[in-house]
Amino acid sequence: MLDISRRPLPPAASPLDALAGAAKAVPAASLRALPASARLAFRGGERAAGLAGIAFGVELPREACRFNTASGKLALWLGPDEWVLLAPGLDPAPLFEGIEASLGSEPHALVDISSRSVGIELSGARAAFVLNQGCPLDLSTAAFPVGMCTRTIFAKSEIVLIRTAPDAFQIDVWRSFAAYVWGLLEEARREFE
Amino acid sequence: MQKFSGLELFRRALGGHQSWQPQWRNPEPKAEYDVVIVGAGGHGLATAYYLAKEHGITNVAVLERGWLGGGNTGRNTTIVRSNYLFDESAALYEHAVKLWEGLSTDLNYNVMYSARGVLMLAHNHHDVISFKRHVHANRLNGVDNEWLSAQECKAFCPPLNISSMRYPILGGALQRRGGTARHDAVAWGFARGADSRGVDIIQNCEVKGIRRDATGAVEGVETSRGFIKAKKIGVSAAGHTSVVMAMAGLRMPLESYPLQALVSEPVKPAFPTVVMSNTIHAYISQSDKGEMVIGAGTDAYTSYSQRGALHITTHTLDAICELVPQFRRLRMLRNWGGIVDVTPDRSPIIAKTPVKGLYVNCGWGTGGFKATPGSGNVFAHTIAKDEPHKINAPFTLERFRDGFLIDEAAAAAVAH
Amino acid sequence: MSGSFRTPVGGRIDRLNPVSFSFDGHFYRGFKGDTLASALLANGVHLIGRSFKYHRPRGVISAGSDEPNALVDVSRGGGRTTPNLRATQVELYEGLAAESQNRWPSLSFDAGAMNDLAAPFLPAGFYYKTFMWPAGAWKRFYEPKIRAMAGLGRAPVEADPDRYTQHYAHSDVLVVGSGPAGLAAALAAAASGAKVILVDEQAELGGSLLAETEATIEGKPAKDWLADTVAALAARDNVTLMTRTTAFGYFPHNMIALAERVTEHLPNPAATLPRERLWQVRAKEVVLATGALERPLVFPDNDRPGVMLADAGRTYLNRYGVQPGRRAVVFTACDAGYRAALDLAAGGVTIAAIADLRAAPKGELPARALAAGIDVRPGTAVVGTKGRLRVSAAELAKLRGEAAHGLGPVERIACDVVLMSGGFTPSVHLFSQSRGKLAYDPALQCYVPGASVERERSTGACRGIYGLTAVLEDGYAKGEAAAHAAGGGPVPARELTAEATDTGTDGFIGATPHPRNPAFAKAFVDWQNDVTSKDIKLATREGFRSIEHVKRYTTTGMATDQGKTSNMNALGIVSEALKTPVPQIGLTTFRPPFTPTTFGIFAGAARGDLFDPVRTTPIHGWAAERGAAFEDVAMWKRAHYFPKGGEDMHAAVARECRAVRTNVGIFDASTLGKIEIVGPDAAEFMNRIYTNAWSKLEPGRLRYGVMLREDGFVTDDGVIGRMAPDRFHVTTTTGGAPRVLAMMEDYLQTEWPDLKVWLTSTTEQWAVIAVQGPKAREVLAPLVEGIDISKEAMPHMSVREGRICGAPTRLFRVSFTGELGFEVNVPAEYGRAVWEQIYAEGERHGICPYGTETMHVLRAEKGYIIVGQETDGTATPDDVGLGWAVGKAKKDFVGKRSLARAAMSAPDRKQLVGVLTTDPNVVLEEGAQIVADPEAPVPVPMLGHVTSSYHSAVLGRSIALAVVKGGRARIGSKLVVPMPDRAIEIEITDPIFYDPKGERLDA
Amino acid sequence: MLIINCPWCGDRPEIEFRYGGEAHIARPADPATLSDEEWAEFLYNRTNPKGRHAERWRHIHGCGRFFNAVRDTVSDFFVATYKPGEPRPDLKETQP
Repeated sequence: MLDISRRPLPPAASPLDALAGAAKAVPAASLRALPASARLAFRGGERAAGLAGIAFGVELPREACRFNTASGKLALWLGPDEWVLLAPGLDPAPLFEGIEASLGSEPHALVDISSRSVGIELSGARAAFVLNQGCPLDLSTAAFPVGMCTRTIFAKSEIVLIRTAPDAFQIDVWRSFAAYVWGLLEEARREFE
Repeated sequence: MQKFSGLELFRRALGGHQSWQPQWRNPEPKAEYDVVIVGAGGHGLATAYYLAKEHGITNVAVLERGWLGGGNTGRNTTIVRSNYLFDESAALYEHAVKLWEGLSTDLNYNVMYSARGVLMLAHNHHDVISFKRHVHANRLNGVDNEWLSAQECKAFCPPLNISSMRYPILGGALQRRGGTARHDAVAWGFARGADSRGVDIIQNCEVKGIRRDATGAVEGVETSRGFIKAKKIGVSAAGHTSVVMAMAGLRMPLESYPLQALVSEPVKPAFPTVVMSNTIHAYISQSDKGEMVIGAGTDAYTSYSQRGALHITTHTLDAICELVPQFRRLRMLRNWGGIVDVTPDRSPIIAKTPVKGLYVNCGWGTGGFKATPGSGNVFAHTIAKDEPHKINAPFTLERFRDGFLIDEAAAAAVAH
Repeated sequence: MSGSFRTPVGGRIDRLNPVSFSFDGHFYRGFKGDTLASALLANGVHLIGRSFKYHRPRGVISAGSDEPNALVDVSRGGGRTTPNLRATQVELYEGLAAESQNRWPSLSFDAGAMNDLAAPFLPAGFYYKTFMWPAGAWKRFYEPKIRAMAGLGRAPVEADPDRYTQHYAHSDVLVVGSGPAGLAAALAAAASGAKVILVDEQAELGGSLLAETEATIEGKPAKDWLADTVAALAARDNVTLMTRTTAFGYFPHNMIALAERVTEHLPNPAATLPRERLWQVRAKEVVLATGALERPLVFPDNDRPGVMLADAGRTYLNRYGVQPGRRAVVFTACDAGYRAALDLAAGGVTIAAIADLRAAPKGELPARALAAGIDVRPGTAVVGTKGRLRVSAAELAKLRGEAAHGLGPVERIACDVVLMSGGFTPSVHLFSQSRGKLAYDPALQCYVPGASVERERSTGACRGIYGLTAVLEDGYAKGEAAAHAAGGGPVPARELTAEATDTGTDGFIGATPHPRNPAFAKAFVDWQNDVTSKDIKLATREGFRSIEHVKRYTTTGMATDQGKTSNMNALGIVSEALKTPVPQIGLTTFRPPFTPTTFGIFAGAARGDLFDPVRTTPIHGWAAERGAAFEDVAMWKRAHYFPKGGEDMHAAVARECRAVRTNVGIFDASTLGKIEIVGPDAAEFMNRIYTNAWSKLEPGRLRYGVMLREDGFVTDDGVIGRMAPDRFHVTTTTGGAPRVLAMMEDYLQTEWPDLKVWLTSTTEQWAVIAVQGPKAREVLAPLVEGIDISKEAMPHMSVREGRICGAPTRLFRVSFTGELGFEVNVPAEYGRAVWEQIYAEGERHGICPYGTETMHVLRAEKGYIIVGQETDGTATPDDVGLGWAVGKAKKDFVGKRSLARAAMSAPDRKQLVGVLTTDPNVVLEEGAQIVADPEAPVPVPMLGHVTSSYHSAVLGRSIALAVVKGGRARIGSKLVVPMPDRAIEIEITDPIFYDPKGERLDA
Repeated sequence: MLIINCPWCGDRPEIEFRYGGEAHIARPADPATLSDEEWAEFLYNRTNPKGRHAERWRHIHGCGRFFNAVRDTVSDFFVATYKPGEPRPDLKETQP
């Protein structure tokens, strides 16, 4: 890709811009739209995963449904040969090229999906309760500890759910489903207003 | 057969109804029959009835594992319509509707065929084209079906929500001759009619095997009540067809899925017709007793458990509440499941099989009830004549080998 | 009579909190803690409803969710109207307004009661035997009459404004029922440290203990023990206590569905609260402590208001401080009747007599009744009652031996309440729903749980254990076992001894003897559905031998109480009529829900925009601001057209079409499905999935791909770009994206796991802006960086990467309009900004935004198909003119073998053609059929149908696409589209109407 | 809602999965050599047993992987789940 641009990047927009601006403060289940993040889908075998982890700066977890994190970046296990590399606030292009370069001829697939989804943070004492209004998983810290991540269901949308603290979750959701997920979360936390 | 009529009812009331005779006998199986029908659901009983009535074959037994009419006949949502797209299907279901229209009189049993109309809702452009294609094809096939605008849908069924919803209604296809019938009465009416013509209905008699002679032709059935010899065997076992046909060594293009239905508590008349929405997956009518009768598609996996998952019910009812938001406060009274046998093209098989003397009527999926009299009628013909009636001639097993599918599902994406 | 039946002290009602309410417009007072039933009884109101069929006056029979009779309509105004609520479960709140049902003009004078006189002509199943003449009269005449008479309450007519929510929960041990067994189970499980949920349908925990005045547990009065136990459980972090919560369904793999009524008992619920909540609880272990239901006795006229279950009478007195009457006759087959009589006597009610079916009742309670001077009559039956709207007397007769009519003379005893008890039936509903097999216990004359199928244990009365100490011990043991199985810690031993009078296990099922003519006496089995013992006998006489048949023929057990009070008695009557033991008659299936459950909780928040996700593109807001009309395509909202100044769709689309053909148009194609296929075997994978060949496609080039199902029919299509030797950018139809990806994953993972290739959905990564028209290049040229978009450098069907408006782009040169065209892919967050900049640049060139309708017209002018419109799942590639896209030289691809079947090359297959009406102003209806001879007799042979039809602005006439049998051979011939009012003449043409040589594409 | 044991993610609720029909029906290596009968057998005929059924599931809203399971179609209880490529477990030895 020729990367000599005389123009600045155009203004970015998120489907949550208006919704997040209008959200009420509900401390028991606080909702926040997360800032933009680089997201790379990485697919490949064991050796490729090892190389990719080194290039990304976060080892790719081999344990199912766990994430590793370092210097603000997250490597999420989503499947036995599938990871998502999250780098909040970073430009995906250099990350992409760095990992590609490090893999050489090792079979793998790297796809930039930075724009595919948006991030939502749900935190507070009732965060898990609110999530369980649409998510069928056991969200007790015993069953879904800090450090766990997985694709799952939230009502009629697929999400990636990440537990970053006992009372804090990140939700990664495809852009066009984000308003729906946000709306349902708003509905679900109303009783804690 | 004792005649049923208002006058008879009045006459016997004076005697405290002590003089009514059993509506059917409870016979012991004979050693041999000309025809054994496996399965005493509506289709099997209708087959026996028409074998006796139209073909004079009365040495017939209908074998039933449980109690007659206890399978899908007694579990379905009783919708009757014939506005199918393809010529073959339209002919088959229209044959059934014509029989429905005279069935109470024919059987001397009030099956409560209620032509209150079946309205299928269109929520997007694809639905609109598809339904209009149906309307035009049906008209040319002599099947009533008409296109209604959204406002006309509302006028025909005032409780409907047509606009303040996620997928507003763009119109609908209405078959005015469609409607409902009383499911139990259909089984009982055919049973009584068949029994009175000499057919033995043998309940609590499970078929365990199909015996074949040296030439491969059928010899009879092994049952929980012993071996019963039969010149011909007609399998009408719905969800259990694969199991029965395996006894004759045949593999079938069938999968059996749970299909759930539910009713609300009874309320005074509040819903005048049958409404179906395939786009949001639900259908609803109100029974004569006042219950809202509601159903949707099958569960996701094959099963003989006769029950399904709660998440199917939640999706069915969220669709119903979207269509009729004032019913949100009604309450579910009963929820149950049946087992439906589904073919790859969602059309039935009513045919001879590669085994001599073995005939099969199956693959009705979610739509078998509406065809009951027509299906029994042409299946009886197929068994009696050893060749299909022209109406069921296309519904062969061989169509899957040759590719001559009758793919209503693909063509219309409409639930039956 | 207001308040006159309220005892001065006692009960659990809150006497400091009086509550006023209305029933049928009359105002009454009760207390907080009352149910509507207890408050009405306290006011001397027994007549609460009319029966379903005969409209007989009916009162309260029970004190709980088994109530068959006392159904009312409760309204909070507007859409907040709920029919068919049981007065025994409706909690009183200030201002509650209830109305009786199924009566006209009034409850005490109901015209429908004429049906009772006609009852001889309305036996079970009468409607199957009549209303058949004349043909068609059923639908026109009889059915409307029957329907108007049937039904109970009225459905609300306004949309329900209340909110409902849903919740998934998990527990180690779920205990259903908070009577003594359930509490003991919860205590044990809680002590293990396991996560425990205890649910009860009532407003308070305690079950039978709530009406207990005499027993002691662990040395404390039951009331105190209950309070202490509830407090102890509530104090634990690992225990969740839920009241007003009905466990209504037992689903596979230990998922229990609960309905929690959150606000129904509140006078003014907060708007933030949901009315009800559906809980889907996954429990490692379940303890069912659902108790037992008292059985009524089936005797003539047992349905008069004032006839109620004995234990219900006791509950009204002990729990609610209400005398069910002044003077009671008790009819019993077990000691529970004596317990009720003794409690009521102590509460100031005169016990006129106790008629006991048993010849020689033994045990402590009968002895105490005798000692208390109560007129106890062993071997005696109540054989009838008197009274119009309320029982005024009971008729008793002595039983003589075993003979059916061996009865002594009838004695009439005045009373205003008849208490009956036929013993208790274990509440096995949830156990049975769990698919556990029931076992008949001949000693108890009831079904009890057999072997469990799920990880479940039944405890206490629901498995036939009676006696308070035994129940508590069983509950504690089951709770401990469940906790252990769920991985809980050790449970300390605890002696839960109780002092209580045992009511024994006697009982009766069936109909009790009476001297009346059995052909005419009305002894009710199912109160709500008006099923009498003679109806059941009629069914057996008519050959209905299976209990399922009897149930369906008579409707017994099919009312809103689902036979809680009636099922065992019906079995007893069938058993006697057929001279067959009960277990051989079978048992009807217990189906969810346990009690009727509000539709709203199943729907939850799914309404309107939360019914299904409303998927919108990054450019949606721009279109909405410009007044675009939208259409639903799968879950997406797509801009349909952009009307200007009052234009209708036709005018807007004509303008948009002209703009694209003459200048340039801009279209939001973001909803197209996109899949990135990456890996060294990417091309091989493409070869196997698509009909065409991909190996030789150069990077930087695009190709149109067709995809079949394995059965040979077209399932999707799209333009695919090769970004690199090992990377394809695949596009799919909007609706087909999930299906296509799922199908690709299926083949890749299960058939070809050896291929080194991976699939990633990128549908939402890219916003896609189609810029189409002769001036497209001029519009884009100044905005693009790093790409030479000249005709020579970037020919039709090529792709380049670079930047546009500063954003990275994959720029496709592709056209679905037949014009020079580009599709600009940019990361989604830049979609709107890039769109706006292109639009601004384009304004100098007359750029026009267009919607899906214009897109459809333009592609139809070019004869391009839309999968799902020209195809319907029964079309082969050749059928729709895509035979050229099938790689004949390829050995295999998905669907290839099926194309070789006989039917796939039949001469009369429908083929894609163009259609022109002879009258250019007639636009055919999409879906219209095509025939050769519209005058042919029905069924008219049909040749095909119109798949797409539009007015073409650029051609100045209508055009259509169609699939027609042998269509390509018919080009140039005339056929007919028959409409109801006219026959439209058409000519079959080539499907390409505009620029057939494709010169504009290469501009 | 069934609980399904994903070989990678463990016990998860049914709504995260998609059913994939009967298992161990391999696509013929060279379909062109098959007769119409043989092709129809592959395409359409299914065992559809009442009892133990080997079937495919995909953890579509989880790890995305296809896997196989043996389930009793009468009780809906799973006997086993296993990764693709692994043989169908010997069912006689495994009790529900």
